[in-house]
Order: sequence, then C-alpha cells, then structure tokens
Amino acid sequence: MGALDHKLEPTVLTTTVDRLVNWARRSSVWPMTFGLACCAIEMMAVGAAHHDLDRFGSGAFRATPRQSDLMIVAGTVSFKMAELIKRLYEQMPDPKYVLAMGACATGGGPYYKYGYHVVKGIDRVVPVDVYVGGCPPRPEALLDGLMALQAKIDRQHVITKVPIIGAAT
Amino acid sequence: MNFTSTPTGPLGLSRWLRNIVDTVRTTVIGMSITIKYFFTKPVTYEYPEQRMPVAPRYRGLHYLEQDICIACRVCEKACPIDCIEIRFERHPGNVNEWFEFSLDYNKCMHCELCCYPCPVDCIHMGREYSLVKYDRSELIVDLMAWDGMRDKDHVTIQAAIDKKKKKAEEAAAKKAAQAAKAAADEPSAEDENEGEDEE
Amino acid sequence: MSVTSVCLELGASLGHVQDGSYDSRGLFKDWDWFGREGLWGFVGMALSLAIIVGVCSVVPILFVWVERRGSGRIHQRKGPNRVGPFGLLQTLADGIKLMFKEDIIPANASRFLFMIAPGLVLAGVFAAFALLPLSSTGVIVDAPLGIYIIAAVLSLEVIGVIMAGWASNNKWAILGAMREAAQMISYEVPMGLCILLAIICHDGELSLRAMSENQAGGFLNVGNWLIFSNPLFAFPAFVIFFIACLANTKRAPFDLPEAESELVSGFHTEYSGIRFSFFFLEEYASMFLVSAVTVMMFLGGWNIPFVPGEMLTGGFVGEVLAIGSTLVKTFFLVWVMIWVRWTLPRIRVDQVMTLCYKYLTPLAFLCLLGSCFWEA
Amino acid sequence: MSQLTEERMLDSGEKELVLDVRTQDMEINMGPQHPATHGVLRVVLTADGEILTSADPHVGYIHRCAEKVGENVDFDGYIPYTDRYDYLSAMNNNVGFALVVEKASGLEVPPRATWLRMIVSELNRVASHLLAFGTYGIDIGAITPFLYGFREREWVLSLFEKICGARLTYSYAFPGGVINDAPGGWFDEVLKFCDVFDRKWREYDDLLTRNKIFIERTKDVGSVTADQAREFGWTGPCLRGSGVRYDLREAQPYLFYDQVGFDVPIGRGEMGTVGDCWDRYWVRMAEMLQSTRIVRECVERCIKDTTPGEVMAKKPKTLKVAANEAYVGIENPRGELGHYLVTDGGAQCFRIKVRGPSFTNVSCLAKLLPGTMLADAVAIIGSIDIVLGEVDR
Repeated sequence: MGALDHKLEPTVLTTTVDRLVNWARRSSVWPMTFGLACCAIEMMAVGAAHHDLDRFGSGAFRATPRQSDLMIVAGTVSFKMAELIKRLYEQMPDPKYVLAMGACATGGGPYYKYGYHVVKGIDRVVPVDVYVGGCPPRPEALLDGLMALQAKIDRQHVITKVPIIGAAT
Repeated sequence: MNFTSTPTGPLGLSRWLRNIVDTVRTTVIGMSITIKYFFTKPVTYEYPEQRMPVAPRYRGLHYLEQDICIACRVCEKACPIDCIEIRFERHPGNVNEWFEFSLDYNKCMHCELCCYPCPVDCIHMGREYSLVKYDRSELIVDLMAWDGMRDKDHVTIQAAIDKKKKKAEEAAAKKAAQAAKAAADEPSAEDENEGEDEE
Repeated sequence: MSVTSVCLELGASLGHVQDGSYDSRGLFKDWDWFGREGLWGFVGMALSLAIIVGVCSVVPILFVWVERRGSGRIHQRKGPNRVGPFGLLQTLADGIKLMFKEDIIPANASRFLFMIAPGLVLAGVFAAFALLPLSSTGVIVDAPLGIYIIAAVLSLEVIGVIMAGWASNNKWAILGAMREAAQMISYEVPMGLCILLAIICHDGELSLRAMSENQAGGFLNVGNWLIFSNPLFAFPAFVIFFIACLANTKRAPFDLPEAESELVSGFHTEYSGIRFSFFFLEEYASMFLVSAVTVMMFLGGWNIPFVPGEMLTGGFVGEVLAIGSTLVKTFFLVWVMIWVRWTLPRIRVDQVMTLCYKYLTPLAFLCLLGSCFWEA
Repeated sequence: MSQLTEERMLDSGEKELVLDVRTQDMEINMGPQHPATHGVLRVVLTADGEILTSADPHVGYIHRCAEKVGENVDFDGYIPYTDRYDYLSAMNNNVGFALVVEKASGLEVPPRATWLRMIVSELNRVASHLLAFGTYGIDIGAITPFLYGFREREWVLSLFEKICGARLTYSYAFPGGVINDAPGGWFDEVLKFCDVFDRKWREYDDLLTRNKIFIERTKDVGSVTADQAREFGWTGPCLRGSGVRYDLREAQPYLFYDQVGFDVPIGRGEMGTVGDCWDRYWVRMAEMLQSTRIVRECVERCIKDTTPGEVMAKKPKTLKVAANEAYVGIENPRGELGHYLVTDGGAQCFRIKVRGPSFTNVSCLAKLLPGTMLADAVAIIGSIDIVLGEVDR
C-alpha cells in the first residue's frame, strides 16, 4: 500500500476497503512449509484429509517465505535455528504473521529446565501473533489458532488511521 | 564407490514399447484410483462445528479437584520439568489458603506423570485441548477453582480453631484437674483456692 | 518461429483487419445483434470483445477454485468452503491478498528484468487469447496462420520465465529457469509435429476457426472430429499433443521449473505479492489456452454431438451453444490436467528430455506420416 | 568465468588449440528450511548444472540434548523425552528405553504388557512407514499418496489415543510395563484397522509403488550394495533394502518377537539394481503388511494368554537401579535404536547413550549424493527416511 498506510480518516469508503482487504487476508493465510520437530507432524496432519486446513483457504503451503503469510513455528527452536528463523521471518513480505505452535515454541517446552539449547520462547526471536499451547497441540487446536489469527487480522487497519488506544474519545 | 544414477542398458524396441505400455497402464490405474476417491465422501471433520471424537483417556489440559486436594506437592515433584507451581498456606483444620496452583503450558509436555502419584486422585488430564492465546503469559493456566479461602473454609478454620481452643482448654482443664487431683493428695489450702477460681 | 516473425504476422493480420483489405470472418463481423452501423455497432463490438476477454480472464480464476476443490475431493477432503459459497470467492481473496502484499525486490536482483518478467509471461498468454476462437465468429483476430501464431506467442512465456529466474539472483530460480527453457523448447518439437498433423488433416487450414468448422458434420456431428475421423493416428497425436501441452504449461508431472520439493519454488522463488500472482494466473490461463487449442484441433471445436453444425455458426443461440460447447470441452481437458497432476509423480529432468526426444517425437513423426497416408 | 586457450599436443604430434571455458560449480544451500529435507537438515550441495559434485550434510539444527536430560530426570520422567527424539516412532522409543531399564534393574514385566507393547510398536511402525510413504511421494512429486497415507495414519493415531491418551507423544511403555490396559473394544478395532489397511495398501501399491514414473524416478538411483550399506552402519529398512537380512526382531528377538511369525522383506532389485531407492521404499511398504500380520497374532495371543488388568509390574515409587550397565537395541521403523544405560544406584541414568538409526543412516549423504542429479538427491534423502529429531537428538 505504501503511501496510503494508516493515513486516511475512517469513512464509509475507507473502512469498506479495510474490511475487504482484511477479509481477503484472513481468507487466504498461506503458511510456509516449515516444520521443525514433532509439532510439524501435527501441522501436516492439519493439512491432511481429516482436518483439512484448506477449508479456511490456508491449504496452499508455500515452500518459499516470499509467498507465505504465516510462519507456523512448529517445534523446538534451538539457538542454532533461531538465527535462521529470524532470517526466514525477514524474508517474508508484509503483512506477515507468526504462530507459535506447541510448548517448545511458546516457551521452551520440556527442554526448559535441563536444555542448554532451547530458545525459551520464540517471541525472543520473532514477534508472535498467536500462541497455541500443547505438546504437541491437537490439529484442532492449531485450527483454533488459525481462527484466532483470523480474528486478529479482522481487527487490522490497512489504510484508515489506527485509533490510539487510551485516547480520549 | 559410485552411486551415480546411470541409465541401465540400451533402449531396444521391445523395451521402448514396454515402457510406453507400462506408463499408460500405470497412469490409467493411478487415475482410476484418484477419480474413485473423487466420488467418495470426504472424511473431513468441519472442525469448529463438527468435532473429532476425543478418547476418554485423552491427555489434554489439566483440571484440578481442589476440594479434595491435600496440597501434598507430589505432583509438583513428579513433574520432570517443574511446570506445576503450588503455593498455599496451611491453616488449622487442614484447610489450605490457596495462593497458586498453576500449570505452565509453556513447558508442560502432557505426559501425565503428575497424575499417577497423586494420593487422593485430584489432578487429572481432561479432554479439553484447545489453548490458544495472544500472549505467552496467558499460557500459564491457573487450575484453582478458588483463590485464597472460601467462606466455608473460614467456618472450618474457625471451627478448627475453636475446637483446638476447646481441646486446649479441655487439655488445660484436664491438666488442671490432674494437677488439682495431685494437689488434692497434698494437704489443704490451695485446694480451696482452686475451687474459688472455678466458681 | 522467431519472435519477430510472430510480431510481424500478428501486426499484419491486425493491420489488414483495420484497413479492411483482409477479408476475414473474424472480429465479430457477424455479430450484428445491435446492428453494424454507428454507435450501436461499436457498443455491440465492445460488448462482444468484453465477453471474450472476460471469459478468457475469469475462467483461469475459476480453474484455481476447481483445482483446489477438485484436489480436495480427490484427497477425500473438502477443499476451501468457507470463503463465499462453496469457497467460490477463494481465488478472489487470494488475489486481493496478493495485491495488498509487500512486493519484495531482492537487493541483488536485476531490478528492471525482475519487474517486467511476470508481466511478459502474462502478456504472452493473454496475447494468444486474441487468436483463440470460442465460436465461429467469437474470435478477436482470426489470423490465417492462427495456430502457429498461438504456438509461437505461447513460447514467448519461456523468455519471461528465464528472465524471472535470472533476474532473481537466486540459485533455485536460475535452476528452475534453465529447466523451463530446456523443457519448453524441447516440447515444441512434438507439439509442432502434432500441429502439423492437424493442419494436414484439416486440408491445410491453419486457422483454428477453419479447423473447427472443418470438423462439423459426419456421423451425429461427431464423425468428423479429428480424433474420430482419423482414430489410428490422430488419437495418439492428440495424446502426444496433450502431453506436450502439459509440459508447456508446467503442469505436473512436468512441473520441474517450480518443483516444490526440489527447487523450493523454482523460478518464482523470489517473487511475492502481485508479481507472483501473475505467474500463478499465467499457469491457469495457459492451461485454458492450450486446452482450447486442443479442442479446436482434435476434439471437434465447438461442434456438439447430435446438433447439426449449421446451427452453431449463426445466430445468437448458435453462438451461445458454440461457446458453451467449446468451454465445456476445454473444461474437461483442464480437469484432466488437474486430475493428472494429483495422480502422477514428477518426472526427472533428464527423463523429461528422454520422454520428449525418444518417445514423443518419434511417435509424433509416425502419426504424422501415417495420417499423410490416411488423408491421401 | 574466464576463457582460456591452451595448446594441447595430440598423439600425432600436431598441436591443437583448445578453448577452455572455465565454469564455476554452483553451491546450493539445501535447507534447513527446504521441503525435501524432512525437517531441518541442511545439505550444502555443489552442483555442476543439475549434477551434484559434492554434498555436505550439516546437522544440529534441532539438537535437543536428550541424553543430557536423561541424566537429570528419573527413569519414568525420561520416558516422555524418548517420545520426542524420534517423534514418528515414539512407542518404539518408549519400549526401547523401558527395556533397557528393565534389563539393568531386573524388573519383571507382565506378559500382557509385553504383548501390548508389541501391538503398539507394530502399529507405530505402520504409522511411521505411512508417513514415510506419504512424504516420499511428495519428494517425488506426487501429493495425493501423502494425503491417503495420512488418512490411514489418523486411524492409527486414534487407536493410540484410545489406549494411551496422546496422538503423537505417547509415553505408554514405562519401565515395568505399560500405563494402561487396552480399553474395551480396542482389540476389535485394531483388527478392523488391520483388515482395512491391507486393502488400502493395495491401492498405495497401484497408485505409487507400481507407477511407471515413480519407478523410473527411484530405480537405479542411489544404489548401495550390501557391503557399502554395512560400511555406512545402516540398519533397518535401508540396510534391508540393500539385500541384507538383518532385523533385530529376528536376529536378537526382544519382547515376544520369537513367538510370532513374520517375514523380513529385503530388497531384491526388483525394478533395478539391489539397494536402490525403490528397494528401500519397497521394504518399508512390505514391512507394513508384516506389521499388520504381527499385530493380528499379538492381539490373538494377548486375548488368549493373558488376564486383563495386569500391565504393570510392582515397582517402588521411585525406581532406583543399582550400579549396572545395559544395552538394548530394538528395531525402530528406521533401524536399530540402541540405548546404552549406565546406572550408579540413583534414580536417574548415570549416563544414557542413544544410538539413533537416523543419525547413522544420514551419514551416507556425503558419499551417496555426488554424481546424482538434484532431483535424485531429493529422492535419496527421502528414501533414507530420516527424522531430524533423532539425528540431532
């Protein structure tokens, strides 16, 4: 969008555009093919027939970060991998979202106590939008996570001004 | 060592023809399978509306029967990663004033090891599985049904205190009585004094 | 055929049409529902043009939906069904989303080439739409060399792809582009031979419209369809042409240029946002195009079984029937492409060449020779 | 790139000018985020066009210090961690670790627990091979087998969910037995699954295994002779694919594998040379049928021979093992999973060494890949069927 980003007053027209764009964005969240560990298997299960991520329009797993909207960090993030996750995140075009799936990604998980390798929460590396707890989460929980992300996208402002939180009305 | 993928043998006419026939045959077989499934009913569960049945033993999110929990901290010790945090204060009458019984789902690996050793069988893994939050700190889930103490706990404590007091008094009285008895064996004056006190 | 000659030919056809010296039945000459004269003629013509362009550009978007729903059913899943009724708006949502996405141009990319490559790819395909008849009069340019111009314009795409791959400055992309180049150029050979066969069988006609007209009549209006009138040679040629089309449109099992498990995303690895959507659209547009060409050459064009051919060449009802018939047949072929994609594994790059030069080309030659005798 | 002309002497004594176009090989970084590396393997490839000239696998992107954790948590507490190093065959890992602790401590396991362990191990083998089948299909470019494989896998997972309560990380077999007896009707459902699965297996056979393109992609690719396979230290389907009949279930029977009948499928070079990708793949496919065969027999024996409810040996609350050493190797879906346990009388392992099959299997890449094409590299990596969680542990 560039020049128009968050510049316009909220009028009927601009809010409609906002809604249209948000609708499009939430209806086609393309995840990146990026599995780290156990949770990745459940992530694959979400794409498979019984759960079918494609129903939400998110079935198009893209192999390249350039074409994906959502990075599902599914698995244990070691320090060695954290750097690459950061890079992959930066390679994604805006708007981009991160979903931390499973205990390891949200906060170190089972390796929190004795692991010398684990990034204790992927939010220390990339900004996370939605956290899905579980080890590994059921596929349904990931779908819930996706729906939570969609709800979050719905609240976005694309061209209209972002209301300042706490401002006097 | 040579692992190259070299094509094998010369491509004679018979092999050439066989290749064509094989390709067409197997392609048609494969396509017949895929089209068969095209006309088969999907197995998908429409998730938010339809849910896959969850087994009764499913190890989902924990729940605590705080009523019967005796705060023995066995679960806390059994957890390999210390994701259970218990803070409480024990009051008279075996009543616990709860400050915290939380489970950190940032660490929990749903192994159910906390549930086996529980002597009163008060912590369980439920069939709820969905834990989706926008903030990481919200993944630390409080399992308590109530915080601190309930009204009836106060009553219990009061009762316990009273009982204790009574017991103490009784004990004191008994002791006193014993002492009195002992004193009674002794001669005279004090005995009267005691009697006065009691009146 | 070189690009220059294509342009010359295309320009010549257009020029002839404009100055009236080129007597063609194309360009909606017979579409006089509003009268030919004055403003109404212009409106009618614009409307007709809009229909063709609309059909040709909306249909690929529909195919994406068909592909996703169809693949869903093949996998026993449901496919997109939450965006609009039956998920019909899915592709629209994808498109809008891609439009509003950041358009990344890598720092080391060749900026200009990187930016124009997707446009070039898309332009090639949509230019070919101008030459594609959907009915006897529903054609924008009815060039006398129609089929060869289409083949040549279609192969323009490879330039765009190589441009994209090279300009991306990405190793996966350049590998994908190289594969694309090798594959496209190789498969032009059997494709060209099959086209030649069709030309021979259609009395030397090169215009797709004429080919289709040539297939009218016969037994139940089916007998003259090329694959039935010359079953021994034209049917294999049809299959070969279809396989070559698969390769030319980069569809599985020939999706090597964008082989996801090998080359991440192949030549469009570095593309994001709207530019990626051009490649995406191009694939489906060219699927539609090559399928329509196949229909015109081999599957009887707009002819419908049991419906006399004369009924389909005049009048409003006839036009609608003819366009409908073309679209239905084309849809069927596109569906077969989708079906094949979700069935077959991918071929290795050397096997693509083997298949082309050791199997398809000799077979196409055989068919060509055979049909020469058959027609003689 | 530089162009040089150099003079070369021919045999006839004449001089010839040779135009030498020097090109540079392309270094390609495959992974850690690449669809074909099954997780986070990174292979640095050098490619001359499509032909690879060298390959250098890098591991460690998902190192999870499993062995170190073992020295800190007690034996029961380590079981959930065994789930996680090879997350596709968690049941087998549980069983492997439980067996080694039992061997070191001398715990007696009730027979019913052993039968149940066998059933779940074999079911897990089916689930794991189904995923291998599916992902191998994706590697070769066919996506549909993956979906079909997952469809049946979901059924296995639901069976596991019923018996132990988890879909992927089971923590089912503990030292001394298993945590739960099978719920009512579970055995029937297992048998039903076996029957349906055998039918579906034929479809997989038609859809992918016998597909001409698939055969052409996998035959004669990455052929490894038996000797070479032994040199690599391969075990499991990879080794058997090279024609070596070595299966721990048969060679050193653990659990009750000596009491059930099954065949050990080995690669015979049916489509090309012995030990090519197709053979390795085929061994996995054939093993699935053997697994269902074992499961059927185990279910029968389990119902007939044992009393319900007795699934856990009597053991102290905190198991302590006297100073001892033990090694138990079991047949994981990917090969020999060995646990070497050293105890010192405490409640934890003094040292636990895990011999992961994937780690040994993946070590061949540097030798196997050079000379093949890029697409073959994907096929070879897929045919070895590695799980990165276990490679790095």
